[in-house]
This record gives sequence, C-alpha cells and structure tokens, in this order.
Amino acid sequence: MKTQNIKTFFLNALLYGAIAIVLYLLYSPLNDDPANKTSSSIQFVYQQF
Amino acid sequence: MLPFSSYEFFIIMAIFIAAIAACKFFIADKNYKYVLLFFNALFLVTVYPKPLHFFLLIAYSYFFTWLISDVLKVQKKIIGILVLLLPMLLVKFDIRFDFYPFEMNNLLSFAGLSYASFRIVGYYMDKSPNDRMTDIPTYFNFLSFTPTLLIGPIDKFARFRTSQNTGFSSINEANFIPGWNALVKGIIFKYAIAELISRYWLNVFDPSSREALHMLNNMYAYYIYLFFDFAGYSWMALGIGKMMGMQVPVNFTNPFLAVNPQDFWRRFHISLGDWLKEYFFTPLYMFFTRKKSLKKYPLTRQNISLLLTFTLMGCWNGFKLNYILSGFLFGLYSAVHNTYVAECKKKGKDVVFGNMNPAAVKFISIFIMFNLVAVAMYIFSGRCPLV
Amino acid sequence: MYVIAIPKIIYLCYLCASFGSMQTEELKKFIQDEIVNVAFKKVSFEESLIHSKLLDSITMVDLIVSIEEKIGKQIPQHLISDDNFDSIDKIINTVNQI
Amino acid sequence: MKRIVLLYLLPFFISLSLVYLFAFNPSVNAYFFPEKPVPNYRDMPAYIDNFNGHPYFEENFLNPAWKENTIYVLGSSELSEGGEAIPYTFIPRHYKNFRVQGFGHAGNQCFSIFSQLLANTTKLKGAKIVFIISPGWFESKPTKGTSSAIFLEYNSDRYLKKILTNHNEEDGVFKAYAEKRVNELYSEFNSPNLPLKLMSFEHNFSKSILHKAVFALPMICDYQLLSKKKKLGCERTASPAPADAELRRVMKPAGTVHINWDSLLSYSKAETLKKVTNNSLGIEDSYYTEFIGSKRGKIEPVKESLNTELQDFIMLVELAKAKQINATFIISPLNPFYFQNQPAIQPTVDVITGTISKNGFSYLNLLESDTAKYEKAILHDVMHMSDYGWYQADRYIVDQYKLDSVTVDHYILTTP
Repeated sequence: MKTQNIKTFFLNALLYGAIAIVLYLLYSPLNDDPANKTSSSIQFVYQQF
Repeated sequence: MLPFSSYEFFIIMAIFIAAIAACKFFIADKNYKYVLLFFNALFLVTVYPKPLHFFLLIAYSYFFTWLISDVLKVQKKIIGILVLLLPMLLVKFDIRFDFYPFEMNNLLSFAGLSYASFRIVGYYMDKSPNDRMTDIPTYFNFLSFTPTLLIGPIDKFARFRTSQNTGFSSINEANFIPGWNALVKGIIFKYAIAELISRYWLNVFDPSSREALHMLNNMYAYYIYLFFDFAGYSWMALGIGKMMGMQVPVNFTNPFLAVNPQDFWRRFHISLGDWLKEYFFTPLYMFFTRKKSLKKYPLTRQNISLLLTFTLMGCWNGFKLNYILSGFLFGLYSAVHNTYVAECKKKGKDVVFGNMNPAAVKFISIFIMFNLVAVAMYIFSGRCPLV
Repeated sequence: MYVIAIPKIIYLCYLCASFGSMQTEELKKFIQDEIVNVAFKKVSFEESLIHSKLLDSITMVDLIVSIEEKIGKQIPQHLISDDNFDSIDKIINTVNQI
Repeated sequence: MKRIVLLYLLPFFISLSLVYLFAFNPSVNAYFFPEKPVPNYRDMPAYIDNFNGHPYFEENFLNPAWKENTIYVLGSSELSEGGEAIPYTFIPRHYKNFRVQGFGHAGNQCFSIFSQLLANTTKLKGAKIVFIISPGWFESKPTKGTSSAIFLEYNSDRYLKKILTNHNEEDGVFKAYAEKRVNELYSEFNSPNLPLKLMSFEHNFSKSILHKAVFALPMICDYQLLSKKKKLGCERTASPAPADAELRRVMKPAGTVHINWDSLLSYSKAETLKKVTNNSLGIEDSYYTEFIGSKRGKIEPVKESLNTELQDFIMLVELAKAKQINATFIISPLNPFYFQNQPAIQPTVDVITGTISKNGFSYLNLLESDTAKYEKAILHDVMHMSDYGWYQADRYIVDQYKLDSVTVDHYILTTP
C-alpha cells in the first residue's frame, strides 16, 4: 500500500508537471501563434450539437 | 464569462467545490439541494452573461409544464413540446419583429439555451400526469447545474434527482479522486490535445481548397479535433460535478472504435443519442408501429423513423444545409445498417461478410464506420467546400 | 362521431375486464414468446433485456406494441423507459401501473 | 482526505510552482520564444486603417510633440475612400506646416474611438480632433455599438492596460463605462487577454458583495500575472517618434494662391454631377448599376434607451469635454432618395447635435433629409461623400482651426 501510494504520488507529479509545461508552451503570452491571440466571435458548436 | 472559457473559471469552481464541501459539516443532508441552488444561482448571477434570460427561461418552462400537464392535462405531448421549445425555435428560425429592428436572436438567444431546452423537454416527457410538479429548487438545479450548463451532458431528471438526494454523502474521497482524474483527463483532451490538433493540423490546410489531400486532412483533423474538444468538455463537467457531489453521466467512450452506427451513438455524445432515442425515435416508431396500415412494412417504418430522427438532430443544430445534410447522412447510415441487420436475421447469416474471421470483420467495420462518421462530421463542420 | 365511438368503448371495457382476469402468468409467457420472436432468445423472467443489449430501441418498441395489442391498452409515454422494461418482471409491474 | 491532499493536490501544487518558476525565468522564455526585434519609428502615413496591422503607430497616435500642427480625423468607412479632396490629402498639400492624420475604417464606431482616446488621456488636452459621425451608426444593427472584432483592431492589450491602470479619479466615470461595455462584449472574445479580462471583472466586481466574493481571487491572480507580464517583455512596442520627425514629412507648398472656396465647390459639384447620368437619385452611374438598381433602403430607427451607439456617442462627447480636446464634429450625409424614410433618423440626429452643442463643441451637419433641399452631388453613393462633400468638410475644418490665412499650392486645382 505504501509503495503504491508513493508510485501514485510520483506518477501524478510527473503527469501534472508535463501537462503544465505543455500548457505553458501553448498558452504563454509570448507564444504569438494566431490561435493564442485574442480574437472575436465565439462558435457555439457544442451548444448546437 | 462562459464556463470553461478561461482559467479563472476553474478558480471559481475550486472555490465553489471547497465551499460546498465545507457546507457538508454545517448543513443537514436533506438541505444539499438548497446549497446547490445557492451556488448555481450565484454562478448565473455573478459570472454568466445574460442571467435574467436564464431565470426567465426556467420560470417559463416550469409554468408551462405545470399548466399543460397538470392543469389542462393535454394528452398530445407534441403540443407541450412545441410550447416549451418556443424560445429556441424563435431563435433558430431567426424570427424578426417589426417593432424591434434586431433579429430575435439578440433578445432571446443566450449561451446554454439549446441544452436547457433538451432538459426541459426531457422532464416534460418523463413526467406522468399523476406526478405532482417537482419542487422548484430541484428543477432549477436540474436546468442550471454549473458544470453542465453550457455543453451538457444532457442529464435525465430522475437520475439528477437521485444523485442530488445523496449529494453531501457523495462528497468523499471515493468520489473526489475519480472526479479529479476525470477533470485532469478533460484538461488534457481539451486544452492540450485538441489545441495541438487545431493549431498544427486543422488550421494548416485551407478549408476552401478543393484539393483531395487538403480535404482529407481537413476531414480527419476536424473529426479528431471535435472528439477531443467535446469529450474534454464532458470529462471536465463530469469531474467537477463529482467533486461537487453530483453524478454526471459519461458522454464519450472511445467512439473511434464503434463498429456500427448504433454502437457509435452509444459511444459518441451518449446523452444526446439517448435523448433522441427516448424522446423522439421511440415515440415516432411507436406511432408508426401502432398504425395498422403500416403493419406489413416493419423495415420501412424503422428506416423512416431513423432518417427522421437524425434529420431532426441536424435541424436542431440550426436550419442550415450543412447541419441538415450531416444529420440526414447519419440517418442514412443507421437505416442502411438496420436494413443489413434485418437481412442477416432473415437469412440467418451475415449477408455481407459471410463466414469471415470475426476479428477481421470487426476491424473492417471499425475502419468503415470511422470514415463514414468523418465524412458526416466534415459536412457538419461547414468546412467542406463541396457543400 | 360519438355514436361510432360507443361500441369501441364497450369493446375496450370488455378488454379491460378480461385483462383483469387474465393471468399474469399468461402475459409473462406471451412476452417471453414475443422476445423469442424479435430477439431469437428465450429469457428468464428476471433477465435483463435492455441493459444487456438483448433488445435495442427498435425491438423494444416492437415488443411494447405487441404487449399493447395483447392487453388492448396503450402504454403512456412517461412509463416508457429503459428501467421500466428491463426484464419481464419489470414489464409486468409497469403494465400494472397503467 | 489525507490521501487526496498528499497524492493529488500536493503534486498539483508542486508542478504548478515549478512551472511558475519556469515560465517567469527570462532565459527559459528566451529559449522557447526568441525575441523579435521591435521595429523603430516609421513615418506615419497620412491615413492608417487600424492599429492591429500597424502596432508601431500606437505610440505616435496623439504624439504630444506634434500637437500644434496635426489635426486628427477619426471616423469609419468614408476615410478609406481616398481621393484628392479628403482632408488628410487636401489640407497638407495646401496648408503650410499642417498635416492631417486620417484614422479608422468601416466599423470604427463611437466606443472604439472612445476607448482609443481614453487610453491616451494624458495626450488629449488641446489635441485637434475632427470626428466624422456617420448617421448609419445610429440606426438598425450598428446601434448595438462597435463590434467586438473591430474593437480589438483598435484597442490592443497595451491600450487596454493603460485604461485599466489609469487611477485618475476624474476619469473614473469613463473608465467604469469602458469596463461596462467591455463586459457586454466579453462573451464574444476568444482567449481574451489579461486587460480585457480584468476590465470585465472590474465591472462585475463593483456590482455587489457576492460578485466581490466570486471575483476576488481570479482578479488577484490576473493582476499578479499582469505585473509579471511586463517583466516578461510581452509589451514591447516601438517608442514614440522624435519631436522633429513630423516636420520632415510636411509638404512645402510651391506657390501662394488663395483658395477660392466658392468656385472650388461649384466646380467640384459640377464634376460630380457629370458622373450621374443613369438615375435621378444622385448616385454615381457605376455604383448605381452595380449595387442599387431598383433596390431602396429603409432606415430602422432604434429607441434612444436601446441605442447603445448613441450612449457611446454621448460618453465620447463628454470625454472630449472633460479632457479639453479641441474637437469638432462633422455629421456626414445620407441619400434621402435612396433611404425613403430618412426623416425617421431625425430624432436621433437631434440628440446627437444637442449633445454636441450642450458640451460646447461646434459641428457641421451635412445630413439633409428633405429631398427638395438635398444636394445630389454631396455623396457619390448612398452614404459616402464625393469630392464636393469633402471640400465642404475641408472648408469647415480650415475655418474651425483657423488655417485660412495660409498659402496654398496651385497644382491640383483647375478652378475655372
């Protein structure tokens, strides 16, 4: 049980760290990808689906 | 601010979850619904755009459900449905009034209207004339539960109420951890995978290009993007819901592995598939089956019902050619599959694949289904230059 | 129009009366046979029909309509749900609620 | 509970703080997002359509060094038409040491202009600004106000940040208005930038104690990020031009001839009418055949209380007064032969002119709804001024800013 917990802890830390880095790279204000720029008009595809 | 539109939403949700969990220690179990009511209303009032519209829609639907089913006792469900859907139909048909030069859209449309309408009709259809109207807090929560407010899943009233009754006792470790994991999964799907697909695949090819390679790329990219984006939303809603003590139905289970249209709608946007099946397909097919004149043509009435159901789904998205066509296409897939199944039953053998290895049949089915769905979604997206 | 309706009503009353005396067991047997017709499988009274995916929405409606014809009454919309029709026992319960 | 905190929340916070350190480390950022050189000062062209495509002009907009000899003409679609008579071409060619800066394209309505000015409050005092007011903004759909897309074209996050961090008490009412309007547009923005978010949140925050409770934490986080963002160097932009830069651009007139406005006007009127032969509406032939034919327009007036654009306009005029802008207004015409119920717009125009006068500004009203009095040459289509129309505007601007005693270049004028 103890080792299981430690494993979960490290796996989670690794996973969350990886997600956070990906999100940082995608959404950093320095990333000037057009998709990262403020734009207008929202699409309600899901609302309509 | 709309739900899930920026990271601040998650901060607000974290505050809400912590506050609801804290209430568990001070407030009796049976009063969970009032706590939920408070936070749902708080979200609508403070964060949501056009809260008044939403409150009015809830009041409108509650009043008319009561009037039609309890007071007037209207037998024909269709009349009630039309009355309850009136706000949404006005918006979808873009009806204008002369005294106000804007489209009705401006006055009536607000985020979440379609999903609220699904739930309103669901409640009305499930309610028996002998049942009394449910209490207002539960009804309000059912329509305005924050995580599912904007993009579903479409819960069923009975399931929602059962879950609400055990609200506080569901806030525990056994629910929190799966909830948290679902939220993480949703975040990966929506904010990492879907965003990567959108930036580096979907938006690379010009949607108006008619070159086969570009169209194929657009088609697959859109389908895969749509799945990750939409499934991401659904998992996040499920996760946040669980952490608040509510069970939100699962909306996606590997649609890419679907072997036939029926299987697909049990994996992709499950709650919509169930809704259409229960409140549209079943009554419609029942109507046809009860007709003596159609007795001899079971296959015809099944296929017509399927086509109508999915075309309605297309219309629901909006009265535009691409939506209706994609709905019709989904209907066609289901009708063809239904005919095939009926033939197999009649002949007692598989009329297409014969005695082929079941694993191979499954593989081929998955491949065909994946491509058919991708085509229909491509048309749905409005990015197809041929439509 | 009402004149035409009278024999119909009398007939319905007769059916209701006969249903009251009809053995539940008979109805159960009937449903069991119907399921064999639509799904090619003989099921026990407790076995799950819908959640086990034995019946889909089409075969479920076929079953409901044949039950309706047998008992001479329509099953109202609000009673039609997966849970109410999941096994033969549950169907009997549901039919008794009409 | 212990399990949740240790196995799930703790790794979450560890990863969060790691990324926090990581994301605000200049060398890490420089590695992933290499710096791009910031363009230096470029000559301001006489006409700029928006800031979005030309961010380096932002700092030069209303540059105090040029205050004395620059007139700004702010408006919408009519400015992108060009031509000899348009003020930003005509005036610099004929008036010594004076330049006119045209700014704006279709859709640059009152709130967009309001917000551009509010971002530059310190530069407003005494600035010479001509507002070209289009009556089309105040009827039918445009009454909803500046669209979110157009708003973003003119109001970068740098401008919005200036509004947000302006704590000057006398600007409070304007700031609150801008926040309210941003909040109304907010759900239309995709991935809104920090100042946009904060403006919307600030508006909500001020509403009630419940709003405060909900928005406090997000706002703290966002203000934190906003202050960090500057350190990251996300706000690099061109520095303003040197004080003498503008003088190099001014055209020096060659000769000195006094403009005879009356003959210029009658000449251009006759020239414009020559292009109208196939219709009795006073619309140029090519435009008429391509767009008009038997089609007629209809004014759809909107009540004052529902007319967001009108509220925006009133705030714009009040801002101009409070900031002591040397402002004047030109109301451009509509074609009453095309808009057959044109008098319907008159109540709205009365509010506009009333607001202008009440705040002590002057205006030129070129709108004429009476078909008998309407001069057919003033527009070349149904709402854009012809050369004849523009010369009237030029004359008004020249009179207004007392440029009339200056010398003039003769080379484009062929007055009879």
